[in-house]
Amino acid sequence: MADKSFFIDTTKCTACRGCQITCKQWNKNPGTKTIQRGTHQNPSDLSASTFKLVRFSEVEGPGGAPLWYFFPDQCRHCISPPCKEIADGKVKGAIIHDEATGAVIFNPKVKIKPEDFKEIREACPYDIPRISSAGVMAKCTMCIDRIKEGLLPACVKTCPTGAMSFGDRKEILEKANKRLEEVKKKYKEAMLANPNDVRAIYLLMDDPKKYHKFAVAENTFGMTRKLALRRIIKPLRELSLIG
Amino acid sequence: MKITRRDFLKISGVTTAGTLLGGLGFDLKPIESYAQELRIKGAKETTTICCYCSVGCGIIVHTDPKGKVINAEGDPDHPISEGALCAKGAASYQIANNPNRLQKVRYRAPYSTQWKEVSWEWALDKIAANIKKSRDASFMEKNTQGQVVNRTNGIASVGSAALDNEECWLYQKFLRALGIVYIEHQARI
Amino acid sequence: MTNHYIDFRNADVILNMGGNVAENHPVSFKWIQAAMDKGAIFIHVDPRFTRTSAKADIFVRLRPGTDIAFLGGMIKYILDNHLYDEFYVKNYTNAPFIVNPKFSFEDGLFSGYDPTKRAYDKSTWTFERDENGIPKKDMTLQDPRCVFQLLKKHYSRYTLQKVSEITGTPVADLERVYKAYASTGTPDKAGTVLYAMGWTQHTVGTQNVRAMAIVQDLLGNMGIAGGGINALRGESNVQGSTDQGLLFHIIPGYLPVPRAQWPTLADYNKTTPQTKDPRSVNWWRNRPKYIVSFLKSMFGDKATKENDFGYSWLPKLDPGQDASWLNLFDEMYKGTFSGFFAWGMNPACSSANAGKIRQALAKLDWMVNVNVFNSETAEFWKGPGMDPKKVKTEVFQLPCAAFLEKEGSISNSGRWMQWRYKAANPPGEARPDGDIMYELFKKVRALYEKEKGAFPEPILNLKWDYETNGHFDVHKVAKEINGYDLTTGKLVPNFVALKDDGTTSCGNWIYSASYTEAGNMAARRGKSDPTGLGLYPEWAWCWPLNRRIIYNRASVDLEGNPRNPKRPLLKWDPSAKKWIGDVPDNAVPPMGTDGAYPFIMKSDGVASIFGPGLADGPFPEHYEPLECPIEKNLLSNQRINPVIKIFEGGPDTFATCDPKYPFVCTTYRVTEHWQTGVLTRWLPWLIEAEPQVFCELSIELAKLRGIKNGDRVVVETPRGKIEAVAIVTSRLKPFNIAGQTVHLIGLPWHFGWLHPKDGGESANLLTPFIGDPNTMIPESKAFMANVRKLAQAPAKKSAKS
Amino acid sequence: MESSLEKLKERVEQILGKRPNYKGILNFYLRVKEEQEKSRSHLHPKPLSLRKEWKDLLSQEGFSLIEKKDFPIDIEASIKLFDSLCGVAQEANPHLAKQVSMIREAVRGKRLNLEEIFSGKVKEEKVAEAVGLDQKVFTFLIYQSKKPSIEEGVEILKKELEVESWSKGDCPLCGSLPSLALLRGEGGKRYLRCSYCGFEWRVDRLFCPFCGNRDQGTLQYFFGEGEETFRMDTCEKCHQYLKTIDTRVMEMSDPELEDIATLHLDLLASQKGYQRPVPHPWNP
Repeated sequence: MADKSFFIDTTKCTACRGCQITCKQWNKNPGTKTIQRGTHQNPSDLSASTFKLVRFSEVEGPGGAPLWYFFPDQCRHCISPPCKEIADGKVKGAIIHDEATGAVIFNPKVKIKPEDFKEIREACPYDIPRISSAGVMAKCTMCIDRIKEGLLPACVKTCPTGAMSFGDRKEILEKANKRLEEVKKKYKEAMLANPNDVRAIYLLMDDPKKYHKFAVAENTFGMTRKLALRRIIKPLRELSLIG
Repeated sequence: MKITRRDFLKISGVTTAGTLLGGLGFDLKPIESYAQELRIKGAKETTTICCYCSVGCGIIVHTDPKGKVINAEGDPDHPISEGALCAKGAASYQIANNPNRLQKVRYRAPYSTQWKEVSWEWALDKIAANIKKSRDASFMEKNTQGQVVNRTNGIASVGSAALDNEECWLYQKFLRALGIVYIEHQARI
Repeated sequence: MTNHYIDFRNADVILNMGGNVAENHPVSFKWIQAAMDKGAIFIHVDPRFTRTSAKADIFVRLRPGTDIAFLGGMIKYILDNHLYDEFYVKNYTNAPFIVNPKFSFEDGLFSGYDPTKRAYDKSTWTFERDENGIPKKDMTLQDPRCVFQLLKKHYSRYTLQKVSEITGTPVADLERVYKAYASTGTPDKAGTVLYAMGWTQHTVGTQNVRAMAIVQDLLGNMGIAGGGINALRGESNVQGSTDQGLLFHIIPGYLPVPRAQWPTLADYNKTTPQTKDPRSVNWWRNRPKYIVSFLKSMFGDKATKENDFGYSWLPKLDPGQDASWLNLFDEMYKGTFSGFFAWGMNPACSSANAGKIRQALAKLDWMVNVNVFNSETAEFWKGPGMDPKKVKTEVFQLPCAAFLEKEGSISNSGRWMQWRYKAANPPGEARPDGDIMYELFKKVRALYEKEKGAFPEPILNLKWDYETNGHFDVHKVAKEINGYDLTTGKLVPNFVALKDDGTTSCGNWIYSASYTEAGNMAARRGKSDPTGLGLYPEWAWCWPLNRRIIYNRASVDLEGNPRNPKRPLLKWDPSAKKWIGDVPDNAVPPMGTDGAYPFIMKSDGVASIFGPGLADGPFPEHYEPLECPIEKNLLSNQRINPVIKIFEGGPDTFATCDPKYPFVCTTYRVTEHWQTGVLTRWLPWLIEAEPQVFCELSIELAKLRGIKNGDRVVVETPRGKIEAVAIVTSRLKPFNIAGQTVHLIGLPWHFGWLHPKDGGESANLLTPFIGDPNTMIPESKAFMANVRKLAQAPAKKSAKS
Repeated sequence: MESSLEKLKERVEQILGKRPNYKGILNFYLRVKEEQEKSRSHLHPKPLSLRKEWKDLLSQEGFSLIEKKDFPIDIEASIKLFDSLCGVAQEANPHLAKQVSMIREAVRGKRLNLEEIFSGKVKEEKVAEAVGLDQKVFTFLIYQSKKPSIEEGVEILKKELEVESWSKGDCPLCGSLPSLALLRGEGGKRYLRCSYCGFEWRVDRLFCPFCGNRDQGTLQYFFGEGEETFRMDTCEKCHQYLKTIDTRVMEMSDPELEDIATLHLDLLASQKGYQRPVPHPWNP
């Protein structure tokens, strides 16, 4: 199976939240009891039972005019997932990188210690990993069970405006770049968020920080100090394993 | 369904010979056995128009043979909505499949603290009697100026923009025949 | 709507004002997007920045209740800069008409005001007429008494500076909007306006719409593709339910309801609009045909010429009696009614001053409530503050089928009558509404047959034969509405065939042609689009006569050629002597070739810039909302609309410039909910996304009140208070009103105590019980309130339940 | 091109994972595709000259643009492909093997002239009868051999076609009946796929393309549990059915492959008394 990717075009997202709800349905995640907390974004954050969340962001535009941006947040399924690098050093097999599709999967059978989890979460430049009260990590699965059967991920299938698409990475990248060109005519700041590093490629109209703190990775992509260190020593470790 | 003799031969031909060996000589027995194990569900599509705002989007409702809704989606052939539905329209499936739907006629007696389930027959008889009682007691043939008014002052009605046109027309006919003039609905508010 | 949803795509400038189209009519936004893709400008004018504003080219904010000032300024801008469509204004509007010399306007009052009655004597709001009774005109528009000059004079006071002081909209913003919108004053450009309850729910609601109608008349935007005045109505069939006469003042087809001063049919027919101008079609001249055909549909064979077709069996209102919503509930509150139907409605949450309504319901002997889900109305007797043991009202809750569980038609805002098929069976014992009312009436009739009773004639003589095999048959009613030729028993082809001699029947003349011998027109699914304008004449059916754009003859010149060749809606073919395009708004020849004026529903045949028909004046004038933040109307000494009816005493209290209620408050809807939430609060997917009442307020106000985002707050007015969660947002900003800072707060009105338990209460517990003088629509969009931080967080127990 | 074959293989694997029962016929399908793919790379069909009257005929009279026989066929390539496909068929099952040996014998004995068939001079059905071949097998092999040429023709013709207003049940390009329907796009628009040339055109969701029935009460469908992507739209008026693939739910692969891999649904439809107006190409 070929390398897969999502393309998430935020210019087309109207925050209808169909993806958020369908994700719960497919993954049999409970509809959580929510309360109004001073924002239309609900639930408040990703969690072990919310893998996909539409974030609402109000920011100030030119001349103090308000802007309102919508960001359907989910795991980016990184090309080289830092979460896995960390996790591999903790519990082998806790995070699986599916070779065929590129999906990054949290193994639901593996329990993680709170301190290990903290490190794993910190390694993620997009702040995706969450953990259940039972100590099991959870996040978007790329609907691996669906795509292995040739079906589209549930969120992509449900999107009414065409903001979400999914397919072979090559085609998705092409599509994303083509759309970016179109959008740039109207929004000069428009950009793709880390298209070469991730498999969930977001098209943003404006500065990523205006959408969400973790919309795009900083220059040191995925590099916490610990991770950088680990990378340096990794070849040795691997050698020692072989040896 | 009417099957002619010729049709029958064709069908039986397929089910016997065809199940064993396909037209290209492939053994279809494994496929046949897969087909027999598969649980088949029948369904039907019906077009309707969304019940929420006034755009009038088309919806295709999928129902099983028992009349239960299994899916509702936008009607791609509808010239206004072209298959699109908003959050509410898309959720309309949950109107049909919802444990909180009212399913029984309920009656609350004066000063009672609770509902009681009653039959349609009982409720409609009692409402009819109430209507007659209120109407007869409050009917005004002439107003204080002596003008003929022939109206029922003691009953009022509100509703409804949620009814179909035909029901709206029938409802106004019903109310006006009873002499009711306090007739209002959502359009006013 | 004069136009229809797809037609948005034909506009060059789209103004959404008094509405929030992207959130509340989401799918229609695709046609705004289609226009924008072709270069159209989309403008949103609103007190709040919403999801609609997020998509607009121009967003401008104004203080709630100041739309007339805003639009009056636009009228002045158009006139001052000569941006109006001169041909259109001269030929298709009453701008050249000479007005009665006794007509005047001074300090906020038109001539004829009687302060004791709080009403106008409208006898001076007339035109001068020649010896043939035809209005005198000055086609140069120079006569100081002509409508055009009076208009100019009236709005000369609406300077940019003055308008800005009233609305709080910066002058530069006003100019941006005026300039963009006025650019549609040329024949090759179309401007459309989309409005909703943001315009109607005011004590000047009707005049808000009128002000925009004047703008559209000046710019030549009526009767053209991409133009019109387009109300985005709130419910799926509120257009149809209005058309079918479910209001106190009209019977089906907008015929006036009979009144005591018209005791006979002949008296009623004297109200038929007249004209002496041979060039005015005056379609309403046909009223006698429609009322007689309606009576035949009511009483069938029992309606005869001898008995005035049963006219006396229809109930009559007293002269001047207003039985509209607010008066209805005021009477209920006073104990006038013993019985009440709340059919598919939830007034305990949907009505202004809902607290008064809940008390009023307790004064009934019995109430019938029909609905799909449980509601605060059905269970008012156990609501907050109610002691069931003290509530006498007998309540019947009848479960009904949902929309996809029955067959019938509904009419959207674009007047498209679309057929719905039955897809599923209703759950449990729920029944379609039609079946319920059909059976109920049969029971009432049986009682009158058996026991007699007061004035039984209308009940016993009512035509009630809409069943097939013992079940209610909706097709039979649909046919009754279309009408029959009673001499042949065939369905009439359309309302032109209707007669006033009792040989035809028709339940609603404007729906005549919807279900003919050719079949059920509303069920059609044809996709041809011969004009290329998206009229889709073979998709469903549209009243009247399948005409997709009303007053469409105003789109052509005097010879019948399209004034905008880019978007030709109609064209006269002189050789064939017929119109090509949309169904013409009357098939008469063009005006230049002995034809008639285009506005056939107006007795003078032209659009009314001077509109003498309304209660509060022939020109819209700015008045403050009943409850407002400033002591004085900056335009006159009439602070509020001088003819509104004020309910006094009991639960009806109001506050203006009261330091206890210092903030302007407005109510609205969100995408995820609908109306009082009866059809959305019970749907888990929707309630998860918008779970509770919120109160939106600006960062500045939050600071002033010490409120943090997410805090629980109390919002209160003299009528009630509710709790909400604060959303502190940059999308709301304080207004600068003549140097004074005015803050705004906003609430959704989708909630109620019944479900979910922690969802919060109806915002209508706060809204004032006051209405527009023409429509009596309550002023839910602008009133005064206070907001403060809730002293203590609610007990954890209730938050979890 | 290679990658598209890879994708097909991947999809076949997916299908076999769930429905191993299809192994024989799907392997055969892959082999056929492989040969067609090879053939496509050196295809030289004669140029197609489109006549203006055809377009007028289409837009004004509602006739298809061309007829089946008008597709320009690269005869040389088709003969070559035919030979390769015979090779594939020979290994597929005994029945095909027997037919292939009969075909080869007939060719050798000059009783069968492939050039005449591919140039349209004689009909393959007639030839099959004359030679005593299984007509189904022979027409299948001939058609699959012409397929790259036909597809090439469609690529050229579809640029000439504006079928916005074409709402009929037969192919606007070649006039054949559809073999499949596809639901596609954000709104689930329905496209019919031509049984002969594979062209796809948009039609209304709710009508029977074979008899024009629009009565919603007599249009139904059935599907297998867990296979909601595929549905069998049945018409109670004409007792025929149309297999529909909901492409909104799945990643697009070859509709023809999906059609084969759901032969079980055809068997079920047939048991229920419905007919497929155009025989299943892989199970004629």
